[in-house]
Parts: sequence; C-alpha cells; structure tokens
Amino acid sequence: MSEYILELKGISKYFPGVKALDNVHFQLKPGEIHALMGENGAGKSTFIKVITGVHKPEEGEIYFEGQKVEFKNTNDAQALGIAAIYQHTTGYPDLSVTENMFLGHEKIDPKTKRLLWKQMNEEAQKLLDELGASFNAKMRMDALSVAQQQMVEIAKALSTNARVLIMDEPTAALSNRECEELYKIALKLRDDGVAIIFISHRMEDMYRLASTVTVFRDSKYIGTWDVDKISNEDLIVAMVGREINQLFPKKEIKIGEEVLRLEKLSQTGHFADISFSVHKGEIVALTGLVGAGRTEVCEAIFGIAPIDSGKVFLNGQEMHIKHPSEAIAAGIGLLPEDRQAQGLVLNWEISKNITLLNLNKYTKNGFYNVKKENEESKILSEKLDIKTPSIFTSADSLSGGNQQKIVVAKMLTADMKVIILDEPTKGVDVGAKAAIYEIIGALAESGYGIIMISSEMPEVLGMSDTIVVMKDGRITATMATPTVTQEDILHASMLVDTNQN
Amino acid sequence: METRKIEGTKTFNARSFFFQWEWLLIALFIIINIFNSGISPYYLQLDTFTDAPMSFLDKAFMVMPMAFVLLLGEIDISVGSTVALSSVLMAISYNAGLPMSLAIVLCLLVGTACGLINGLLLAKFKELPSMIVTLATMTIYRGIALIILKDQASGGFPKWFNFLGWGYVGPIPLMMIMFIIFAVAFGILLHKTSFGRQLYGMGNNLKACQYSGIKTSRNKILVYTMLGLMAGVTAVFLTSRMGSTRPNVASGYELEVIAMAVLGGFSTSGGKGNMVGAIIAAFVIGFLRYGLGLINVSSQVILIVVGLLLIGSVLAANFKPGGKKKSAQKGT
Amino acid sequence: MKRKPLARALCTVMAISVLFTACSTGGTTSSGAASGAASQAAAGGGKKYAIIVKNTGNPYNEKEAQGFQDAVKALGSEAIVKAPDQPTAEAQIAMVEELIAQKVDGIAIAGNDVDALQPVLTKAMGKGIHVISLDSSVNKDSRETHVNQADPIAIGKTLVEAAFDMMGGSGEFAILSATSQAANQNAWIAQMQTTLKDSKYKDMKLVKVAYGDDLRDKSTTETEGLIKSYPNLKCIVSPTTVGIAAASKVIVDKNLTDKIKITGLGLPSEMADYIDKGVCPYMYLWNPIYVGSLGAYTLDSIVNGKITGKEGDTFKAGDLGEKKVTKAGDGGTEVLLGEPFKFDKANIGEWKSVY
Amino acid sequence: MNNTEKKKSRDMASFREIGLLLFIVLISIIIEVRNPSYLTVENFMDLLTNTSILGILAVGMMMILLTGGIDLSIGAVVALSGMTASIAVSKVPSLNPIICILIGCGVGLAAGVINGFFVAKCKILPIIATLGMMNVFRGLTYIVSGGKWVSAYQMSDNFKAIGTTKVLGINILIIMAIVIFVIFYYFINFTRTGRYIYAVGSNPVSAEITGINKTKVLWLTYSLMGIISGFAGVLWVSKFASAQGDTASGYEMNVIAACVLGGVSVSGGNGKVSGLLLGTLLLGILNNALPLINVSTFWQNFIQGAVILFAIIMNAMVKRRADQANLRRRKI
Repeated sequence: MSEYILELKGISKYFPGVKALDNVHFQLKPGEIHALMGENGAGKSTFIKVITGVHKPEEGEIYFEGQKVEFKNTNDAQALGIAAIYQHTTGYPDLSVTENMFLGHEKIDPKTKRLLWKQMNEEAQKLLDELGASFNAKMRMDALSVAQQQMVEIAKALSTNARVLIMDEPTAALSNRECEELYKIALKLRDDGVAIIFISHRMEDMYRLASTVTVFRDSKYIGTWDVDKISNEDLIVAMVGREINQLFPKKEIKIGEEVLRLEKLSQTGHFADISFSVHKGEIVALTGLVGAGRTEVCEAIFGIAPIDSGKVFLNGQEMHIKHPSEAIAAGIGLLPEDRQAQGLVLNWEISKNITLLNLNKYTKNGFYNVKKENEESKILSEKLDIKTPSIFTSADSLSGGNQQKIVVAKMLTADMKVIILDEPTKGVDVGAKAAIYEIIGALAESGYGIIMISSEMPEVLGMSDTIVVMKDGRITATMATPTVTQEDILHASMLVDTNQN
Repeated sequence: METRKIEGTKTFNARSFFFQWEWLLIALFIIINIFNSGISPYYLQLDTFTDAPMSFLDKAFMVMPMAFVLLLGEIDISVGSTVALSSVLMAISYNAGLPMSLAIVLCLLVGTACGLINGLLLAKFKELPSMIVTLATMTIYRGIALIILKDQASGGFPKWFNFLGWGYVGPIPLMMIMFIIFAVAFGILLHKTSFGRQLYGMGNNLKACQYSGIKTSRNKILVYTMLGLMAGVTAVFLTSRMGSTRPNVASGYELEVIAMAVLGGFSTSGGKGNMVGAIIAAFVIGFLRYGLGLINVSSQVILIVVGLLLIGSVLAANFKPGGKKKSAQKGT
Repeated sequence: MKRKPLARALCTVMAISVLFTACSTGGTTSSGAASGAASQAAAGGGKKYAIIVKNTGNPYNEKEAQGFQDAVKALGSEAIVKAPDQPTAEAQIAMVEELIAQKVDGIAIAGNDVDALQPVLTKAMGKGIHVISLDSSVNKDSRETHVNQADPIAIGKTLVEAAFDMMGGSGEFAILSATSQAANQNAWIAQMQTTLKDSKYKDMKLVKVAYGDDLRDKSTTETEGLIKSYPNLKCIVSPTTVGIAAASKVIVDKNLTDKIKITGLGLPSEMADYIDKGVCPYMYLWNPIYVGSLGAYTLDSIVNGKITGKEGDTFKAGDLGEKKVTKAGDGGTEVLLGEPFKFDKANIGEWKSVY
Repeated sequence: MNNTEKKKSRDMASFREIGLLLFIVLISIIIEVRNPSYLTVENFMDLLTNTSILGILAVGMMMILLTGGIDLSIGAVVALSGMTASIAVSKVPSLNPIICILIGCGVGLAAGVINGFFVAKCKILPIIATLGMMNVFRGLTYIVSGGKWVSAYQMSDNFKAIGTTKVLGINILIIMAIVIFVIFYYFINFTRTGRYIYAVGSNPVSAEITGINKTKVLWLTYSLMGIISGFAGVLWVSKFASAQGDTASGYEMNVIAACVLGGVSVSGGNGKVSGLLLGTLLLGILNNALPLINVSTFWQNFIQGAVILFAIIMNAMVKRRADQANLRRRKI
C-alpha cells in the first residue's frame, strides 16, 4: 500500500504527427489538492484524458493505490473512483439535471434492469443541496446558468463517489463569488479524503487551494513543488520557460475626446439605465459578476440584440444600430466572449479568418481579391506576432492566445473607433496573457476607445483607466482606476442593492 | 521581441491539388463514358453528347443553387413542387391570354416568390429546421398547383416556346448553352465573390459570421430565392420539353437534385463543396442513367446503381480531411 | 492522414466496381430482349421495335410488354422493353430519347400524359421512327395510330350498365378513380357521366368521384369516407385495379357485402378473391397481353408499309385476326382490340393466374 | 430566477402537448359539424386502424430523430419486407402468420443493419445514406417481385387475418400499435439504452467521454427502425391484402411529419412519446377526416401542408412568447 492513491510513471502519448505527452510523471496523495499547471498545449488535457481512460498511453504505467492498472475505457477509470470535470461543461442540454448526473452509472433495478428515477432524483437533489445549489434536480440542463451547470458536473463526480477528482479549469467560466463557492466545495471534499487534481490558469486558485503543484511545458514534465516553497516568478518561469518582466504594460496615454457615450440603455430582462462614456485612448473596464449583464450591454451596442430604449452616441451623433454590420461600419468592434464559437471559423486558414470581418474591403468591382487578402493578413499576423508558420494554417491548430490574436487582427482590418473586448484573456495562458495586454495597451495608445469586460481583478486594476461595475443588469459604480481597491469592486459587484432607485 | 517572418504566399502543393474530389469525379465521368461506349454501339455519336444532356439538364439548373443551400448546412425539398406550381401558373396565364413572353416572366417570378417565402420563413424562425419548413411548403405549393389546374392539363404553347427545350444553336442544344451560362455565373458567384466566401463562412460557423457583421439572414433569404428562381427556370424548360403541364410534374425532383449536389461534394452538414464538382456530378449521374438506358437496363437496376453510386461517393469523400469531422457533427 | 490518398483511391475503386457489377447484373436481369438488343444490333439484324409502358413493377404493364415481345419475336424482329420506375411523362421522354439514339424502327408507347410527349415523339417521327400509342393514348399529332384496348364509350356504357344491374336500377353510387391526373381514367369517367344522362338511368345518382391516387391506403380511406358520408350508397365503380381491389377489401372487412357492390376495371389476379367472395359480382378488363401483341402487329404493319395508319386501313394481326383502323374520339385514328372482357365467378378461376 | 427557469422548462414541455391537444379538439369539432358521422365509434375505429401503421413507424422514426439522424428509406423497406413476406406466403400458403411476420422483420432488420453500418460505422450523414439506400431497397423490391404483385387470392386467410382480426371489437392493428407505444415508452424512459439514445442526440461529444458507445447506439437505433419497418411492412400487405413494388413510396415523409407535429426535434435529443402520440393522431385525423367532409380532393394537399406549417410555426411562436414572458418576469 503506497502513500500515493494515484501514480503515473513515464507516460507518453502520440498523436499522428505530434507527441502529446513525453515521458511525464505524476504523484497524487490521498486528501491533497494537487495543482497541475502549464501553458495551453502543454499537455494537461491529454494527461487528464489518460488518467480518465479516454486515451491509452503508448508508454508508461499507471498505479492506483500501488496496484498497476490499465484503463481500457472510461468505465474502468470510473470503477476505481476517478472522475473528471472538463473545461467546457459537457452536459446534455435536453436532459434533466438528475440524468446528467447519473448518465453512464444509472441506478437500475438489479432484476428488471429498470431505471429507478425516484431514487436517482432524490439522491441528485441531496447532492445538490449539500453543494448549496438552489435549483431542482428535475430541471432541464439547458435551463441552468453556466455556474449551475458546473455544480451539476461536480455533483455528478460526487455521485460516482469519486476518490480522485480532476477539475479542468473549473473556474474559467465562474464569477468571483461562484469561485468562492467552488473553493469551499473543493476544500470540503479534500477534508472528506478526496484527492483533487486542480487545473487552472489563475494563480489565485492555486494559492487558495493547492498544497502541491506540478508543472508541464511542451508536453514534458518540468517538476513538482510544494506551493508554499515556490515563488510566483519561479513558477511562471517554469511554465513559460522565460521571464515575464512585466505582466501589465499599462502606459500613460493622454485621454482624448469622447468617442462613445451611452445614455440610459435598457433591454428587457437583461439590463437597464446603462450610462457611461469612452474616450480616445481610454480603457474602460466593465466588471462585475458573470451574469450581471455586461456581455448583454456590449452585444446590444454592437447590434447583436438591439436595445429597447436609450441612446448611443458615437463621436457626438446618435446611432441606431440594429445589426453588427452597422456597428462595424460605424467603427465599433466587438471581440466576443467565446473565441471559438463566436470569434473564429476554426477549420479556416488564418488569412480567411482575418478578412472575414470586412470582406468588402477585399472586393474589387464584385470580384474577390485573394492577393490583397494574403498581403494584409500577413502584415497583421506579423504585427500581432501570431505564432504560426504560415497564414494558411488553420485556426484550430493554434493555442488560445494566438487564436485571440487572430480575432484582434480581424478588427484591425476595419477602421474602428471603439473596440469592445469581452473577457480577452479568458482561458489564455500566462505567456499569451502578457502578449494580449501589450496589444490592448498598444490599441489604446493608437487612439482607440476600449471597453474591456473582465472578471479578473488584477487585469481590471492593472489595465483600465476607468472601472464600471455592474450588478443584476444595473451599474452600481463608476470609478477612476487609480483610486480603486479590490474591495471597492467586490463591494459594488456583490453587496450594493440595485433596486434602491 | 522581433517580429518573426510568416509565410504569406501559397506554394503549389501537387498532392493537395490532385487529391481533390473534383478529379475523382472527372475520372468517374470518363470511366462511365468509356464503359458506356463499350456496352452500347450507339453511345459514341454526336447525338449522345448533344441530346443526352437534355434529359437531365432541366434538373441540373437547380443543382447549383441547391449546392448553396447545402453549403449553409440546410436543405430545400420543396423545389419539385415549386417547379410544378410555376409551370402550372405559366400555362394557365398563357391560356388566359397573357403573351407567352410575359407568361415566362411570371413563371420565373412565381418560382422566385416560392423561394423567397421559404427563405423568409427560415430567416424569421431560425429555430425551425429547413427540412421541416420546406416539407410543409412542398405540400402547400403542389397543393396550390392542384387547386388551380385540378385534373386538367394545360398547354398549347406557341411554336417558338417549344424551341427553348428542343432547339439547337448550331449543333449545341439551347438548354446546354443556357446551363453553361448559369453554371459559370454561379461558379463565379461562389468562388470569386465575397458573397461566396460569406456562404462558406456561414456554413462553417454561423455565429462567428454574425459577430463579423455578415448579414446572415439576408444571405439565407437570397440563397433560397435564387433556388426558387432556378426552379422557375427549370419549370420553363421542363414545360417546353413537355409541351404541356400538369400539377404533378417534376415530382421527386428534389431528391435527384440533392443527390447530384451531394455527389458533387457538398455535404448536407454544410461548409464544404465546390461548384465544379456539383456540375460534373450532374453530368456523371445524367450520363450514367443515359448509358444504362441505351442498353435498356431495367429502371429498377438504374435505381440501385444510382443509390450505390451516391453512397460510394460519400464513402470516398469521408476520407477527405474534415469529412469525418463534419459527419460526426450533431444533426443533419 | 498519411494513408489518406491511398484510402480514397481504394474507396473510389470500390465505388466504381460496385457500380460496374450492378450494371452487369442489370444487363442480365433486364428482359432478355434488352441484352439481345445490343448484340443483334451489333450484328445489324432485322427490325427493332420498342415498347414503353407506363411504369415498372405493375403486372398489367408487364403482361402488356410480354404480349408485345412475343408478337415481335413471332414476327422475327427484336423487341426492346422500357418502363420508368415512376409513371411520369418526364421519365418517358428520356426513354424515347434513348430509343431515338438506338435508331429503332418503331415505338409503341403507353403514354403517361396525353400532350406532354408530343415534342419528343414528333422528334422521333422526324427521325423516321414510326410511333403508335397503345393502352393510354397520346394526342393525335404525336402518333400514327392508337391501339385502343376498348372504346371509351363502350367502357362508359358497360360500367354504368353494370352499376345499374347491381343497384337494381336506382339509388346512390360513387366512383373511385386513380389520380386526378390519369388521362384515360378521366376519359372513361366522362363517358360514364354522359351515359348517365340516358333516361334509363335517371334513378341512379352519382354522388361523388373520389380519387385514391392508386395508393392502397388512400383508396381505403376514401372508400371508408364514401361509405360514411353516403349511408345508403349501393355501389362503387372503380375503373382502376388498386382502387377496385382496395374498395372491395374495405367492404369485405366491414361485412357490407350484401349492402354495397363493387364493380369496375381490375386485374383478375387482384380481384379473384373478391369475386369469389361475391363483393364484386363481376367486373371488366381486356387482356393486356392482347393489347401488347396487337400493338406489335400494328406497328409492324406500319413500319413495313402495309398500312399508313389512316382510317379504313385493314391488316392481319396474327391470331387476333383481321383488324381495321377506325376513327378515334380525339380525331386521330385507332385500332380497337374489342369489347372489354367480363370476369365473374365462372371464369375468374382460369384467369387469375394468367394476369 | 431559478424558480422562473424551473417554471419555464415545465411550461414548455407540457405546453406543446396541451396546444396540440386543443388543436386536435378544434379540428375534430369543425369536422363533426361538417359531417356528424365523424364522431362515431366505427369511424374512430377506422381512423385508428388506418393510423396504426403510421404510428408504429413513427415510433421508430422518433428514435432515429432523437439521435439527430433521419431515415428516408423506411418506405422502401416497408415495401421490400412486405413483398418478401407475401411472396413467401404465396409460395407456402400453409405458412404460419407469425413466421411471415418474422420473415418481414428479418428483412427489415437486414436493411436497418445496412443503414446503421453506413451511418454509425462509415459516418455517412444519415440523410444521404438512407436516401441512397432508399433507391437500392426500392429497386430490390421490384427485382424480388419480378414486377409482379402478390394478390389477395395468393395469400392464405390467416395471413390476411394479421391485419383484420378483431379482439373485443378492436382491430388488432390498433392493439399492436398501442403495445408498441407502451414498450417503446418503457424502453426510451426506463432503460439505459433508451436514455443513451437521447444522450447521443443531445450531445454526441460528451456521450463519447461518458463512455457511451455512440457507434453501437446508432447502429442499434437504425436496426430497430429496420425491424419496425419490416413489421409494418407485413401489417401493410396483410391489411390491404396485396403487395406491390411501389407500396408506401413517399410514406417516410408522412412519418417524419407525424414526428415533427408531435414536437420531436429533428436536430436530436428532444421529443416525448406523449407528443408523438398526439402528432400521429393529428396526421391520422387529417388523412381520414378530409374525405369525410366534402372538401374537394384538390384541396387536400394544400390543407395538410398548411396545417403542418401552422402547427410548427405556432409551436415556435409559443416558445418565444414563453421566453419573452420569462425575461419580463426578471426584476432588474
């Protein structure tokens, strides 16, 4: 009986053309929270899939409680009590919460093989209540918020009475408050003796939870440390393989005249009385909890779902934007929240993606000018330093950070006055984050007015000139950054009562 | 850091050039011709290549816009009925005293209108799958045709109208010439204009296109309207070839047209396909049927052959990179 | 991904080979005449006659084709049989084109549409191919003559008379037709209606003409509809096999045999059961085999210049005896096979296995 | 907010059925007014008898749609299996009806397995695979039958009895349909496999991760569809006491329409047996009642299409209304 509940030795995994895992090691003690860190594409996700039996490694052994084991499929792993919560929630929108939790390991009558819905519903509800969830287990999955779905995933893991729980970026989609909830749950589980592998790009998560941290880089094992024994800088070096001297390259830019002014924007069921303005070279951070209506506001400005009432002024004259095309024509650009679903045509070449936003620019008397497309996208890709051999490589082969750069490049093809960035660094690794912050800084410098939606405190405080906080669809605070502390923001985004007016 | 160089010009890659679906089709087409001329002494004569196409060209007119619809990952099974309705209205209005030329215009308008209706419905109710909406309009359009013409046939068109479907310009049938014109037009539209690029985009990721300010609804409506228009064109030529029309003409055309487009490499899950392929495919199927017809193979066997050809071709196509990915997608 | 091209090549080969095998089987399974056609033609043999029936997979058409084939063989020429899988004019147009390319000497066609085949048939005649229609006619300008299985007027009279007899001279009756698009159906129904004007039939009331579209399920529901909508319906006349059989089935299942009688035109094989059961005391049809062979003889005499298809011509139609070209209802000419044949309990037994 | 969401999800689920029910009642009233013989036991027995085969097929089709697929070949499979079974019985009149049914199901199963192979294994899009196989099966039917029909007199009485026997005044077809619905209801709601069908349609990707064998589930579903079609085929030929090559051609569209009316989503994962039941019933009423009220035959197509369109659009409207109301309920 070894001291490790789970131990992996010299694991290697090959995919056609790539070595996804190169002789990596991992050791997990019972009742510990073990952070697994590394840039995107470092091999974390593949590693998880090996542990959960989705992939079979070409080399290396897996030991569970000292016994050598082999996973033919996910069921084998589940049988040993290994459960995973994946980055993108993998629920079944059409099915009930209960079912989402029990699918794959339903309770069935031993004789008749009949599904025992009553028991399952009860147990599901019980688990949810334990997690402090406030919704009913009979609900359809698609009726839940992202955070709620996340909870279902966790509850699902528990329902398999897991002994090893893998959390792959569970906090990526969560607001600070929801993160707090998650931390509580994670710690509680740990105390119940569950071993947790925790993957996240947020240093904060690691420091709050983990006792040990293992770092992968370029599909290789870099090392394992006790969290309290390694400094932030060393860790970043370990992950990125180079120094990142300054994460937030916020320069002093003189704020120009007003470009965008919003007056009392409202949209039924989403937001009301939204008023603020953006100036040339100014970065306005629009923050608050997920679901506070930040994205809705920006999408309304951009014309995805037009406003019901209120006025939008661009350079002084009023706009009536009913469709994104009008917004773009007017000079308002939006970098959408979900890069992969809304920002890119993943299986398309970089060049095609870049030009998609402003195709007419590349159309000469009706005919499409591919030469011009290639030239410009080459220039932009180099300018934004997209890590790619050619502008003809398809977008899905790039890391999150570089994909994000493509989306930025798209906006540079049109002449924008205001650029809205919705969670620009979501799910982007540390190295790329820095790069993106640089780009944002540069954009502001070159005179764009910028609205940046973000839930990450450091980013908000580090990058913005003005901070606008939303809660339940209303603005609760508008503050000049230098004067603001983390507490102010949290207070405004959680505690202020929006219904006083 | 210093900016790295990024490759900005396409280098010609023989493999990716020659392993294209279209080459496969051309090969298939050639093989079929060799095969045909091998089995029938009557195959290798000028008539074959001038007359044979006439028996499937009427459908072929709709293949190109249908390809657009498939490109968007949608489908329109109402085209057959659209042809019937426009044809019937043309005949009726002519016999009611409208000059033939205007009657033809009307026919095209009716087709366009039918397509427009499909488009508007689908643009307004995005949550409704095209399969179902067009299933409904399919019944409705033919229903209207039946209401108008009941159990009657209508014809008696002027001589020159007959020329449209039967006439030659030099050795080449007029229909063929018209088809080539349309084929080139649609080919350019798809591959050389930003509109075509937008369609590909919409087929691959509709949301991304919305966020890139592409007028997705407008494009969708346009595509369906084009299909309607071409259904009108088909109606004109078909009616001219038949010299009279009934409410039950062109029944089952929709599936044949879709089959041609799919054989041409357009997946019904959208996002991929090439106009050249679709056009060749139309001829592959057409000449295959004709060749088998020349040796008087019974039509049930022809059914089977075409069916297998369709599946075989898609099987082969699925080995293309992305083919699998596509078909793994949810929904049809 | 590396083995992509290879794999695809293989697949294509597969696809094509599948295709070929299918074709070759096609050659063998298609009627003997078909394979004969190619070979003999290569040898540059005798006359070549083709028949295009309405659609495949229908015993009536098969028999018609068979009759044609046998007669042509008897005449020492070769026969080509064509049948579209759907009974549409579009499909027949394509087939005529194929026959033109094969330079046949004569075409006999059972048209799926009266007018729609005119352009292609005139083209054929333009190329020196002789064209007649049989069974269901094409308009007079697209044929040299028409082989009529039975005179529409006669059919109209006979069917009305049959109904009259079964209803005891008075009461309500209905007609169950095929599709509303079927030309000869409509012609017969029209004739029945004119016949009904005769004072003899003044007590007979035609309540409705329903369309079963030659679909079993639709014909069934239509029949049930008739029965319910017209409670004292005494007789249903259905001049189409699917219709008359479906109607009879409904009556049998509902045990209304002694209340409602069925008659009309139908295949003996389909109707045998119901004639035995008495739901259909008797019904009519002509022998499709004869229709076919008469077609063959007529075509042959035209091709060999024995007749021109003008009114008054006479010719010897094998064992069908002397036949005369007469004036047809549509202004063209036709060759009449004879009166429709009556099938009843007495003779159905011997015919049901024939066709 | 959770509460409102909870309400919403309930509303939507139940509303569709209720709306459909109201619609059926409304139509029934109209028809009854036009023709009092509509609401009679006899008529309803007929209606149900004629609808039962549609219903049985719809059950299978619902499963297919749940996986996000579609099967266009069922009409042809019905014909093929019906033909084989009746040929068998015409050769061996003493053949036990049960055996005949088994033969039919066997043929159907074979067809289903082939479809399943192409869809699940070869990853061909269902609509294409089944479109191709539709041709193949139809062609085979003609070949098997040699162009002949199998007529009433060639069928033994107990074979014909399969479709006509009455048990306590209720036609056996109705009973069979009901039994199948019950079995299916249990299967889809209370067995793992049943739920996996939903899962695969609802989210194919995570189905794989959860360790559900997608291929197996799909293959199974299409095979089941095959068996059901085969079974329906035997019932069909026995009910109408005749087997033709063109039996049930185009019937697949009716079946799909029934499912859609019943609120089964063609994009997979969504649909309830209760809804399916009502949808089938509605279509059955349309088919059977229109002959009763004196609408001209020429209007029937139009009316059917219009009703389908109306139903699906209403459906969408209601859903939107619900969502809107839902937003308003949110306090800002």
